Amino acid sequence: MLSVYNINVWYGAIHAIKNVSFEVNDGETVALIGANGAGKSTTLKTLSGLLRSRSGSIKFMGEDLMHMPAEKIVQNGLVHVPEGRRIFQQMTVEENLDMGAYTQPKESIAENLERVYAQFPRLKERRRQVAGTLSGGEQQMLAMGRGLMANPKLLMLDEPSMGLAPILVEQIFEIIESLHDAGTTILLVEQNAQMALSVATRGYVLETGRITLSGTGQELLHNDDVRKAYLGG
Amino acid sequence: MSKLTDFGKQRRETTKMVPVPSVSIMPERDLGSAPALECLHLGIEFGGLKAVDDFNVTVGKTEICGLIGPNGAGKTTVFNLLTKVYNPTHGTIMVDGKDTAGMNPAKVNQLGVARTFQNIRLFNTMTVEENVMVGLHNQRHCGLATSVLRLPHHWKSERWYHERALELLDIFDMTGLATHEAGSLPYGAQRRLEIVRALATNPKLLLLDEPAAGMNPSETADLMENIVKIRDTFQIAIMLIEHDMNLVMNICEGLCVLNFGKIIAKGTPEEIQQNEAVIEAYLGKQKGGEA
Amino acid sequence: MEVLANLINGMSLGSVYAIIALGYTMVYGIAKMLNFAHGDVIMVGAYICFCSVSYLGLPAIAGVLLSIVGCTVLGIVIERLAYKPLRSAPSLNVLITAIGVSYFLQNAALLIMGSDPKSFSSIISLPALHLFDGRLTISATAVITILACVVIMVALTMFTGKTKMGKAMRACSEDRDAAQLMGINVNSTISMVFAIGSGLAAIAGVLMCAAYPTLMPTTGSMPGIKAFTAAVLGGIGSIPGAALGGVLLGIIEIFARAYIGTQLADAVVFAVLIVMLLIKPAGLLGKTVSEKV
Amino acid sequence: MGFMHLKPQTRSTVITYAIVIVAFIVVTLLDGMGLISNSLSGQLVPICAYVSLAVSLNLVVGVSGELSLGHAGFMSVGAFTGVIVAGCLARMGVESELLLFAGSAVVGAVVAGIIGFLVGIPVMRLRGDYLAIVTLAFGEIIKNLLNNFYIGVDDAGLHFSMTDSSSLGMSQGTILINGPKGAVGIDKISTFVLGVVVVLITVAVVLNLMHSRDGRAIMAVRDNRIAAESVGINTTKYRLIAFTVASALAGMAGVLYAMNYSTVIPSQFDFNQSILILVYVVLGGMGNISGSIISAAFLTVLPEVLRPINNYRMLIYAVVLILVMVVPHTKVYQRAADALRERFHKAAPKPAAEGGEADE
Amino acid sequence: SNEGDGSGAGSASGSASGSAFMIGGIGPTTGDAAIYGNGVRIGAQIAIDEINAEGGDIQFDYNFQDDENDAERSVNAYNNLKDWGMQILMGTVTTAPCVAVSAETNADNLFQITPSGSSTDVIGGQPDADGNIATPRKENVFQMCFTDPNQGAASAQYISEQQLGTKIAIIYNNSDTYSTGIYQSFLAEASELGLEIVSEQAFTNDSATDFSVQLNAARDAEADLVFLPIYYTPISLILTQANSMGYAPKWFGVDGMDGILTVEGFDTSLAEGAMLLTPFVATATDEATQSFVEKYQSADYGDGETPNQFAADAYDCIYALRAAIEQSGVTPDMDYSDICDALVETFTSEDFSFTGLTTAGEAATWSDTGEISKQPMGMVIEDGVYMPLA
Ligand SMILES: Nc1ncnc2c1ncn2[C@@H]1O[C@H](COP(=O)(O)OP(=O)(O)OP(=O)(O)O)[C@@H](O)[C@H]1O
Ligand SMILES: Nc1ncnc2c1ncn2[C@@H]1O[C@H](COP(=O)(O)OP(=O)(O)OP(=O)(O)O)[C@@H](O)[C@H]1O
Ligand SMILES: [Mg+2]
Ligand SMILES: [Mg+2]
Repeated sequence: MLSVYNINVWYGAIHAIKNVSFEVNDGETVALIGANGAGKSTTLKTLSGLLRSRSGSIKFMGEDLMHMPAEKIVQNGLVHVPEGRRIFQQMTVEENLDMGAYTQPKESIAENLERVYAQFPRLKERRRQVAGTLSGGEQQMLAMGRGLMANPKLLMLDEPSMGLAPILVEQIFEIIESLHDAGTTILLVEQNAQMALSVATRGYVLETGRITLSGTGQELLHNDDVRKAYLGG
Repeated sequence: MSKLTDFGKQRRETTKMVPVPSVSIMPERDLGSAPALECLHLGIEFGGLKAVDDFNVTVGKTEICGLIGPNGAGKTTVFNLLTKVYNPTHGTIMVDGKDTAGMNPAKVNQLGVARTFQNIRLFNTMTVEENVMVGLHNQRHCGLATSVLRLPHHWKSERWYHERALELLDIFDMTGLATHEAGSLPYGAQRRLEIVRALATNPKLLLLDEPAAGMNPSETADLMENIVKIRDTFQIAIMLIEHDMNLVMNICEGLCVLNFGKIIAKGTPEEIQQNEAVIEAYLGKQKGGEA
Repeated sequence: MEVLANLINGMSLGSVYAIIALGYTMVYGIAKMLNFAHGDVIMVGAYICFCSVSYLGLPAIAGVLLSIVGCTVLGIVIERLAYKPLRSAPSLNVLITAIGVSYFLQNAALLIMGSDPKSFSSIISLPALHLFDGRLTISATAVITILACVVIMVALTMFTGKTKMGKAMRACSEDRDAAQLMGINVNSTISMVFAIGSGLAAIAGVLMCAAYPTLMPTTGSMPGIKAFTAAVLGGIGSIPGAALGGVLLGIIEIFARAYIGTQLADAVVFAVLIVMLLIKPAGLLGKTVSEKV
Repeated sequence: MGFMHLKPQTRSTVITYAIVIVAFIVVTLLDGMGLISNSLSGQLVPICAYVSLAVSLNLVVGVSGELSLGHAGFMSVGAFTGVIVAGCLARMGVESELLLFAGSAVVGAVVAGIIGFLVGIPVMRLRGDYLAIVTLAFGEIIKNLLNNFYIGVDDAGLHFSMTDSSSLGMSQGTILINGPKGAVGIDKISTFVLGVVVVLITVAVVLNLMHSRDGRAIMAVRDNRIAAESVGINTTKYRLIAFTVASALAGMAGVLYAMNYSTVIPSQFDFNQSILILVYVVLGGMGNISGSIISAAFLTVLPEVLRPINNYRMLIYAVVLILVMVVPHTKVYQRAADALRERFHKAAPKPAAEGGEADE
Repeated sequence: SNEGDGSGAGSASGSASGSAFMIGGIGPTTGDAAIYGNGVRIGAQIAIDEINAEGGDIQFDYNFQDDENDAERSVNAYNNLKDWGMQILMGTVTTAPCVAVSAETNADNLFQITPSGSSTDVIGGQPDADGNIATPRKENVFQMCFTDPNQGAASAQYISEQQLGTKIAIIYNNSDTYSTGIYQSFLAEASELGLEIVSEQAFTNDSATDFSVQLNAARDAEADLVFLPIYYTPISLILTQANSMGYAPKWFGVDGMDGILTVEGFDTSLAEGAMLLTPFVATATDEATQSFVEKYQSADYGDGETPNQFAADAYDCIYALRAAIEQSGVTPDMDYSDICDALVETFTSEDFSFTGLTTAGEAATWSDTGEISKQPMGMVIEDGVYMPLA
């Protein structure tokens, strides 16, 4: 479904992503784990067209994404829930969700909204509150809900469980699994490698811009280096 | 009405202080000395919504105490009240025995309350060292004229700031990053820098808002050691908000659980883990804290 | 009576400011840039209308339409050439570019149209209504300007508040990257904003010169600044605020002259402005968005 | 080599002073050899004035991060104060031009500083564009007031009126400030040397302030107000310091400027003048002092260089202005810049890049 | 557009240099005073081309520089012209820059004659009633236009002689040197003559759009004559607004009002009956004026625009210079300082007088204060043209 080949991304002089290649197959949940500053978010930003790779190729369902503008990429069903929420602070919760459905036909919006509210009842309570005043966790929920409003074919989640209460972390991963079961393909970036790998069909380990390890979720879970580095011994 | 928009303009209705039975779970060693923090009936409303309500807590002089609760429970708001980012609509805050009524954030900090932020707030365009130096601002004075005229005293204090800053950075062995721009640091480093900057203000009470957020287990482990180390070396009280149960259950001596702005439980980590209400509202049935 | 007369004069002056301010606030609130070239786009609009009426002999309405089209195009061109490359740059750089554009338009107009003022009578030829044996005069232009102002204000509020495009604009104004991730085409959206802003500028230009009929290459600059002031006074990005701010500014200006003296009028106007901002630090209708800490 | 090992801060400081001093020496030498045209030598003093104005405004806009649109107002306060002081001193029989200048410069700076402080108190309650608009307003107010000031001096002392010069009630006096006619008959005592001195003072004050305890506080407030408060910094105080110091320096520059022409009129110091200074700052780079110096000098000379194309001159000036802003953000340019930077950073790797590794 | 050839005027034009006098000109050809600068630039250009075409032994090189009506730029322009080799300065056009530049020429002892720099500060050394003085006399500077005080006084005298009005209102621009200058002297003279001033209203360049307040004030004071010591651009606005509020007093302007009839698209009927004192009107019937106007409107000069009195004053400046050069016998190879001394002597000598477009057909002379003494013409607008007042 998505295949990335030898991409290289620079921030001015910083070579953040070095010859990264990987693919995501239809219906998979792929986890991308790595330390802070490894380049996980950078990778996702490159896929969603916010950053550009200097080389290599990015193919999504046959389409070449290398030069496709970000908004087109979304229309193709590759949806990115960015790190640090990036919700529209001044807008109300509901307006934010509407924005998420920008590419969607009017009819389908209503039911999507209901689905999201069902998954995050907290958002329903706060539908009229200005998003900027939501708590950190509430904002994270909103960001995720907003992503779901776009009926993603492939959903890219950048640290969705960050700053969430344990009970919510569970919920989030339940949602991820349910999406997975519903056939949505998912590319998941997580600090919480434990959880991430346990829901992932496959995973990649990113270290300072390079992919150093890959395998099925279970393999990586039991790989000693991974345990040492990311699962706290 | 929020503290950010206009200075000290808003009036806070003072509720008369009812002495409450201090339900604190202070460690013995602190029982002798005055508590670092006492909150009485603390509360704030945001247009009807009681974000924090009747919040009573006492934190011992060298206690590490945790503030946990579901998202939106009001934890960060409590910090904002303690640091006067928001002005309480009810209640009293006593820092080291002194009432902080009518103070602004700067004053409160000079009184001894330092904090970090849930969404990092560094001085991004300044170097790591300068960030810490700003933290040291009130620790040593040097007049405007003195520094504009570059009098000897200026050079003396500059050297002092420099040395002091490096000492502090050394705690998180970040001396190597001293000359780097704070904004371009990786996430984890930025979180640590925020803690150092807060420490630089020489606080009696250190408030950490989700210090481990976005860190992986191994980084978190280091962080835990450092938090304890800070408490031991500086002999200060630390209050932290965290969703990482592993961290909370291991280093906190007392815990306080918020839900919908109200305290639903207080006690030692062990007690809290068994508390049905807490499991119900927050922990979930999962392997609580893998202590 | 006299007060009433001044009030009306104030409103007709104010409505001119208001109508400029509306275009200003559009660009200002959404593209988040101080478009100091706005006043000069107004000047261009007025010239287009003037030329098409007195040189091409077109009917007034045609002139107006022509200048709207012309300015809209001009706006888009300027945006593409001068502002688009600076999307990622700090807003002050864009401000300076806008100033460059302003100089450019003024001097281009000087070269093309010459330095001698044009008088601009022939646009609105309806009779003014005289009340109380001529002690009180309301010119047709004033009425039309005020009406236009209200209509535009309502239309813009609807547009940004309700329509999909409008919401998209607000999204872009807050966080362009996030907006892109929603599937919004940021570039075309912002071009759209400029198109609208410049179209409004054309209308403003025509109405301004109908009310105060002299036209020179520098005609736009002072009203531009006043309108900018009005927009801020009303609350940055707030569309009704811009209209309100404009009308208020006009009234204050006239009253200052009438009751405090014409020598110090300007000083008084700005003094009042300052006081107002000190009382309402986010403008009259601007909402103070408290930063979540 | 030693220079490269200096702290970047110190290095830029050294460079800044070097630019000024080298420029001074070169110009003086060339002038000595008579290689400087009237046109250029006539601009030396205004260049110095604009450089110090740009540097001082940079303290507000670049260092303290507040957009001020009224800098010319403080310039004019300094200018007219200076004229008055010089006039009085001359009456009191002070001959030495140096004394006359020093006297007016100091008083001009002080008065402008005081006005700046008074203006600053209310202004600092506002933020961002609201602050900008209020500074603009103050600039306009000062201009409008000066249009109505009539000040003269005779043996009886200073006379002030707001109606006209004849109602000053002086005899055998000199009219110093004559309403919209401004100040006339100023004796030209500004020289290039004095100009350079003013520039050096300005640069020294700004740089020393920037790289000091208070300077760090100012920048901290700029970078993140809430965080600054949380570490015990009185944000209003430090924004006010920056604003006041900048105003005072602008006043001094104003004196330098006024003393170079036999007349200055209030309407010279209008909004466009403020904008012009702002342009120097932005073009030179926020908080970049040497940048301000260079861009101010460059943009002051440019229109004169363009004289041969006469009526197209301001058009070209505008185009240049747009280009210098836009070009650095075009893809082509950035590619080139990256390529260059890479070559450099082979030697000294960029912080963030290292930061990545330092993390494990 | 007239700027098309303007670029040409930037560089030297005329006959081969060295054998010709290097005449510099300064004035605003950009910015909102461009109209006056361009008038002067073109007016002088016409005179110089005529003179050079005659091919007499006095030839001119001409170089006109823009100053955007700004003192600093004006001084820059002056220095630029010195680099070019200027020997005589014809300028500057607007007052404030002229004061700054005249200080420079005075220091350099370079002869300067300004067509329109009308403030007394330009020539300097005019102590007021109480002997107060703003600028010392600049011996090298002469004016072709009336000084502001003269205009103010003359207007007041004219109004009282002709008994044009009993209750007089004034609307002036108090951010403008020219306007305030005339206003103040008018006021002084009026009180001398016992004219009744019922309302004095000001405006500024920043607020020169809406005059309702000023006009209402005048009307409420029942003024039957409104004195407008301002340029014609605001006047056109004032007339329009007065008309729309149905207020029709007598209007009395000064030389700045000339040009009102030629504002494109302006309804001249509004100016019907307006009076002004001006040295020049484009519609005058004498053939000198006619041919000048014709030339000015031709494609190689003003290209359709009508000359205002600035253009005419400039035209006269050049011819006055030629007359003075002839009489003093200076030659182009002399250096500017010597030329200056000779010309100053000539201009101030009794036997030197000059008759031109702006001297109402009579010979004008210069006092050693640098002021010109010539007769203002009273004009009234009838059927859209100027008619001499009785
Ligand atoms: N805007 C930027 N400018 C310069 N360097 C950047 C920028 N953003 C990221 N970097 C650098 O690129 C590298 C990768 O950053 P990235 O955000 O992708 O890491 P990450 O794996 O997402 O880390 P985290 O877990 O903290 O999100 C880091 O070294 C970071 O310092
Ligand atoms: N300025 C404000 N205006 C209105 N409501 C606010 C404001 N600040 C906070 N709130 C509300 O108060 C509640 C508590 O917010 P707070 O940020 O304290 O939650 P929290 O406990 O920190 O949650 P998290 O763990 O997700 O950060 C939230 O429901 C939030 O929506
Ligand atoms: Mg990331
Ligand atoms: Mg929180």
